[in-house]
Amino acid sequence: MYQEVILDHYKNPHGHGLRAGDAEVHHVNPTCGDEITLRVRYDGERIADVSYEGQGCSISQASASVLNELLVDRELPEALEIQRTFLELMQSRGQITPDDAMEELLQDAVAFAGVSKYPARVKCALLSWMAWKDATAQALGDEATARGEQS
Amino acid sequence: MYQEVILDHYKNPHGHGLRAGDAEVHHVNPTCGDEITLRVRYDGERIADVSYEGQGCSISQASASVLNELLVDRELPEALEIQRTFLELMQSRGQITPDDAMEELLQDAVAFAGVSKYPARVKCALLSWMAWKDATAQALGDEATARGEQS
Amino acid sequence: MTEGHPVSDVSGLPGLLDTEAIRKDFPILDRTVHEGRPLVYLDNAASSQKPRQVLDALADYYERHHANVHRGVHVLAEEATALYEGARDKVAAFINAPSRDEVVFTKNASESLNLVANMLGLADEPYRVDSGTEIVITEMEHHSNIVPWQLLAQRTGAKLKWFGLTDEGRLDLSRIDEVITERTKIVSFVLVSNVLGTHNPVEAIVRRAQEVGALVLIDASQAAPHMPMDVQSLQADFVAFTGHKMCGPTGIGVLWGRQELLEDLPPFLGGGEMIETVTMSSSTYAPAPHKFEAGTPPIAQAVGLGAAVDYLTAIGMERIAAHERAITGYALERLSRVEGLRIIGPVTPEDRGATISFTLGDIHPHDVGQVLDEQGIAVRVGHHCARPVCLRYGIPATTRASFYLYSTPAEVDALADGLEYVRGFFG
Amino acid sequence: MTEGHPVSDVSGLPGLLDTEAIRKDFPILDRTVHEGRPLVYLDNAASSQKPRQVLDALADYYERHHANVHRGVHVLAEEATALYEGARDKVAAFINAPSRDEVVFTKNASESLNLVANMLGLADEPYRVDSGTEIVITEMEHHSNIVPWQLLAQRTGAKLKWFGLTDEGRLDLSRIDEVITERTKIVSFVLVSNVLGTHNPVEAIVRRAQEVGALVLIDASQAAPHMPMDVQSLQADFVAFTGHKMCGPTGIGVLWGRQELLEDLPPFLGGGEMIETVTMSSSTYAPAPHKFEAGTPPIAQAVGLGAAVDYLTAIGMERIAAHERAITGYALERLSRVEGLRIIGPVTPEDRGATISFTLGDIHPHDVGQVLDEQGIAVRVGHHCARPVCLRYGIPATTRASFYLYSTPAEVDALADGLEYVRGFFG
Ligand SMILES: Cc1ncc(COP(=O)(O)O)c(C=O)c1O
Ligand SMILES: Cc1ncc(COP(=O)(O)O)c(C=O)c1O
Repeated sequence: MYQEVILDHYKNPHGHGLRAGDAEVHHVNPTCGDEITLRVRYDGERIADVSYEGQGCSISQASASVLNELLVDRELPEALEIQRTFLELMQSRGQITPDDAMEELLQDAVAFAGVSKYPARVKCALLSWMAWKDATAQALGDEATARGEQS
Repeated sequence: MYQEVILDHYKNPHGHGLRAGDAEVHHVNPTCGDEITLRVRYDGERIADVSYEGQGCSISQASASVLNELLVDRELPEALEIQRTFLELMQSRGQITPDDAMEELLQDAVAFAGVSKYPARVKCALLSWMAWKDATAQALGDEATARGEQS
Repeated sequence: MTEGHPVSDVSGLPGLLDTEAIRKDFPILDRTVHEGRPLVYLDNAASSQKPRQVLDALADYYERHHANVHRGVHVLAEEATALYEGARDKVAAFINAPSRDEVVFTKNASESLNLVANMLGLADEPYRVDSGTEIVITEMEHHSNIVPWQLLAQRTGAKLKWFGLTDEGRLDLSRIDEVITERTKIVSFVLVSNVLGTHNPVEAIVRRAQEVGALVLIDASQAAPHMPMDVQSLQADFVAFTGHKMCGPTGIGVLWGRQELLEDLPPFLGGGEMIETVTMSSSTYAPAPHKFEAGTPPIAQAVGLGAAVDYLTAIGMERIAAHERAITGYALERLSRVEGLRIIGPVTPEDRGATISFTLGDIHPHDVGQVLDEQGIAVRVGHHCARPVCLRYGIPATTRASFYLYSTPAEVDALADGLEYVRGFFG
Repeated sequence: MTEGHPVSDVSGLPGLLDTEAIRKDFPILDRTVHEGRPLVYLDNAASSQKPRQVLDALADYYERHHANVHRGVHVLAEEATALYEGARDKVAAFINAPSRDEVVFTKNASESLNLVANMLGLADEPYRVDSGTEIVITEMEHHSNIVPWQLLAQRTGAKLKWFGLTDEGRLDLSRIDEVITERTKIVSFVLVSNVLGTHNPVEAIVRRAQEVGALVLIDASQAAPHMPMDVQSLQADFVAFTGHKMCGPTGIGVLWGRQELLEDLPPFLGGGEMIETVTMSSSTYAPAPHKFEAGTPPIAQAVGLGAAVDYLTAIGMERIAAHERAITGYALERLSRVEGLRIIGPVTPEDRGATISFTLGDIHPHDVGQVLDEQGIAVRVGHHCARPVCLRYGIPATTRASFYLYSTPAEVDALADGLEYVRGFFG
């Protein structure tokens, strides 16, 4: 489960720290105490920044770093597709082996495929992603997020 | 457990029915619903009568009949000794085999030795005996009964 | 026996299961008692026996997978959690629950029933039971569905009402609109009576309860083991049952409840995994079902119940019901021919389960039971934890024979013959 | 292994049990995980493993003796009752209870603790907890000894107070007279902490509680499995513990209570055998312990717990305690040599149990636990259902290793080596 890629992101996180944003959320995983404070800044529907600070295990930390790397500069619908695909992968209980298309879409995030076999850790990997979605809904309204979902 | 003697007492109970008395008690075995109403009449410390009425299984009915047969006309201390011996036999979980002395004292009541192996039925056999002791305490006062106990 | 229980008809009764094969699964049924008499176990309403498949699941759990569940990151903790939560999936499927999260594991049906009573006493409006409100039960309830409501009524000042019984052993619903009123908060009743065998009509009661906005709790302790259960078609709000009567281990019960209700209602016992977060001064609670499962749950027992559900499902609940109908019909007929025998409850097989209570002349049930036992026949005697039923019919107790998927016509014959012997013995 | 566990000293540690013989009793300890790695099970504070003797007792019960207990007149019902009540005798002897009737079987320690909290909320004076009265616990309690009191405080308006902790992981009793006052109705505290390992001083607390007439409840969940228990010398009013941590099955717990209290206090759950007599409008209750055992009890689980008590007693609780002292001393020393490792709780073996919590640099406990697991080493990570302890020491979670009678010095070595590997991995 601890892929090199994950350890790299853990040791050298991308975009770590809190910067200006349109909305801020604080999410906690009550079962293990992992916490994240996350801000999003939008430029229209383009993600201008995702900044964050938190404490938690390597999985939750690395996952936030990957999220930053993947989503910043994307348009919302595309970001939502990535989020959805990542969620699906994580909930697959190890049943999905990422194909080329998924690898292209998720990039470093495919390294988390192995985590999906550990139910106790799936929530760690999803913590920042849930926080991002929540912050986005606050920044742009539920509607934009829901619209993105259907696309 | 159903000795011939027990069945005889069940089918032809001694002294059944309620007659005049110095005290009356009503005892119930909540676990099986057996009930007895019992009266004692004393002539000094001599048991002039034990009359009773009730509903219940053959064991509780036969035991009341044996009690009547054994105790009527006895002096209290002797009756208490019989009661104590019967109690001991019933609580022996089948461990006591009555010897000659016990047989002489308990007469027909030794037939209940087998019942002591059945915890669920011991209370049935004791119902009338507990009622008698209670009625006696009411009629003569706790003190007489307690004095009898120590003898 | 793993698969395929061909229907046998050696006895000429339609719908019988292949009990010869089934009985091989139950090690205890080979036992003899009282110096070599084969055991005739007719005390299934009190508790059923357990098939090898369930015992194997228990042993395998303890020998290979045991750890405390939830929050563990090691292999055993993950395996134990998967097995425990997998049992929840199985039970949810067995009762056709819309969601697995609606299945709460308790220690027995009594805890399930008490849980609902206590939740309603502590709930906010519109569920709250307090003075000025009413609770409705029936006269044929098991003590476990009477005493919790008496306690709740005492503590809150609510009024306890009940449906009476007809001479035939059925619910008297003739005045249903007076019993269930606008003040009624909860109607709790037994689906199949553990004394009378009566299978109660759900629809009429649920309809009236819904009319007045009362919740409905169904005690399915004597139903879930014996017939297909579908909590959605029952349309109740809660359903309670118990593992040990349906081939499962002791120490496990189930409360099914509608999701919104389980979300809205307050927790009852506190501690362990039922929390979300705890500080010294306050706590928040995990979502249902965990909110209602305080402390280390009956893990192995849930796994065993899951195996029991698999076992019953493989045979088929419809087929088990048909088997019991056939056996019950035969038993009713055989017993009716025993002189002096009076059945307490419905005397024909319609709308009744495989439990038959009776009296035999004026021979006390304890004597009946004991003399049957000496012949190897295990029945239960007494008030069967439903004393008001005995009071209603003016008897101190009954003798009760109750059948299950492994019961045979030959066992019915043994019972009838045994009763003739009892009559002779005390005659 | 049936008898005689000669003390081995191959490792040079005094007081060790012959773990080679003992481990043969525990089938699961032969397991391998993650492709052939031998299991190093160090999660005993969460739940212990079960010896063959206990599994055999369970199987024998179900295969030969099962029936519902009490009130049955047939052979199986009598045997099951004798086994169930026999287990009560064994547990009573194990804790030196003055009377067997003081032993109440519950489903786990959490139910035992909730039972006391609920009884006191419903009790008459002088026991009644209501507004104006106080409840005292400590900051090192398991959630199961926090949440029930929070719920009780909310429902009754009583005030919840607690003893804080020193930096060394011990109770801060310096202001005991201000914490336990004339208004205190109940003091409930843990005998051995499941996070810190701290063994708390009973006498000082009991003395003060008795001075003000408060009841004392001791949570012995982490003590009963590991040391001789004597409820009389503890001088508490109630003692709670749980079967699955002491080689017994899941689904069984114990509440011991002083007889007069159990007689005086009201019942909590209603139904089944807890009654004396029931009519539709009111009931009277059976004497303790049955008053507190509603519904079909965890029969097989009690029998299994009885077998566990026999097993532990045959080895000897004194010797088990000595073994664990030796292992704990060795582990404290070995762990103190792992760079960056900080023990949360007492760092020397005095007055502590065989549970050691720690942090490792700033590597998150989840990562520590997971990488240990990959090496076959099972520890628990998180707040261990005692989140206030983590808050107190300013850490989100700990890694916890906990030992039992089958733990070996080699397993301690595996842990220490494993932690070095974890450091390298994330370093
Ligand atoms: C100190 C302590 N108290 C109470 C409990 C609760 O025990 P159970 O989960 O068996 O109810 C535990 C164990 O989890 C514990 O360690
Ligand atoms: C109708 C009914 N309800 C409730 C119960 C209680 O079940 P348990 O004793 O498993 O709690 C029983 C069984 O005894 C029952 O027959």
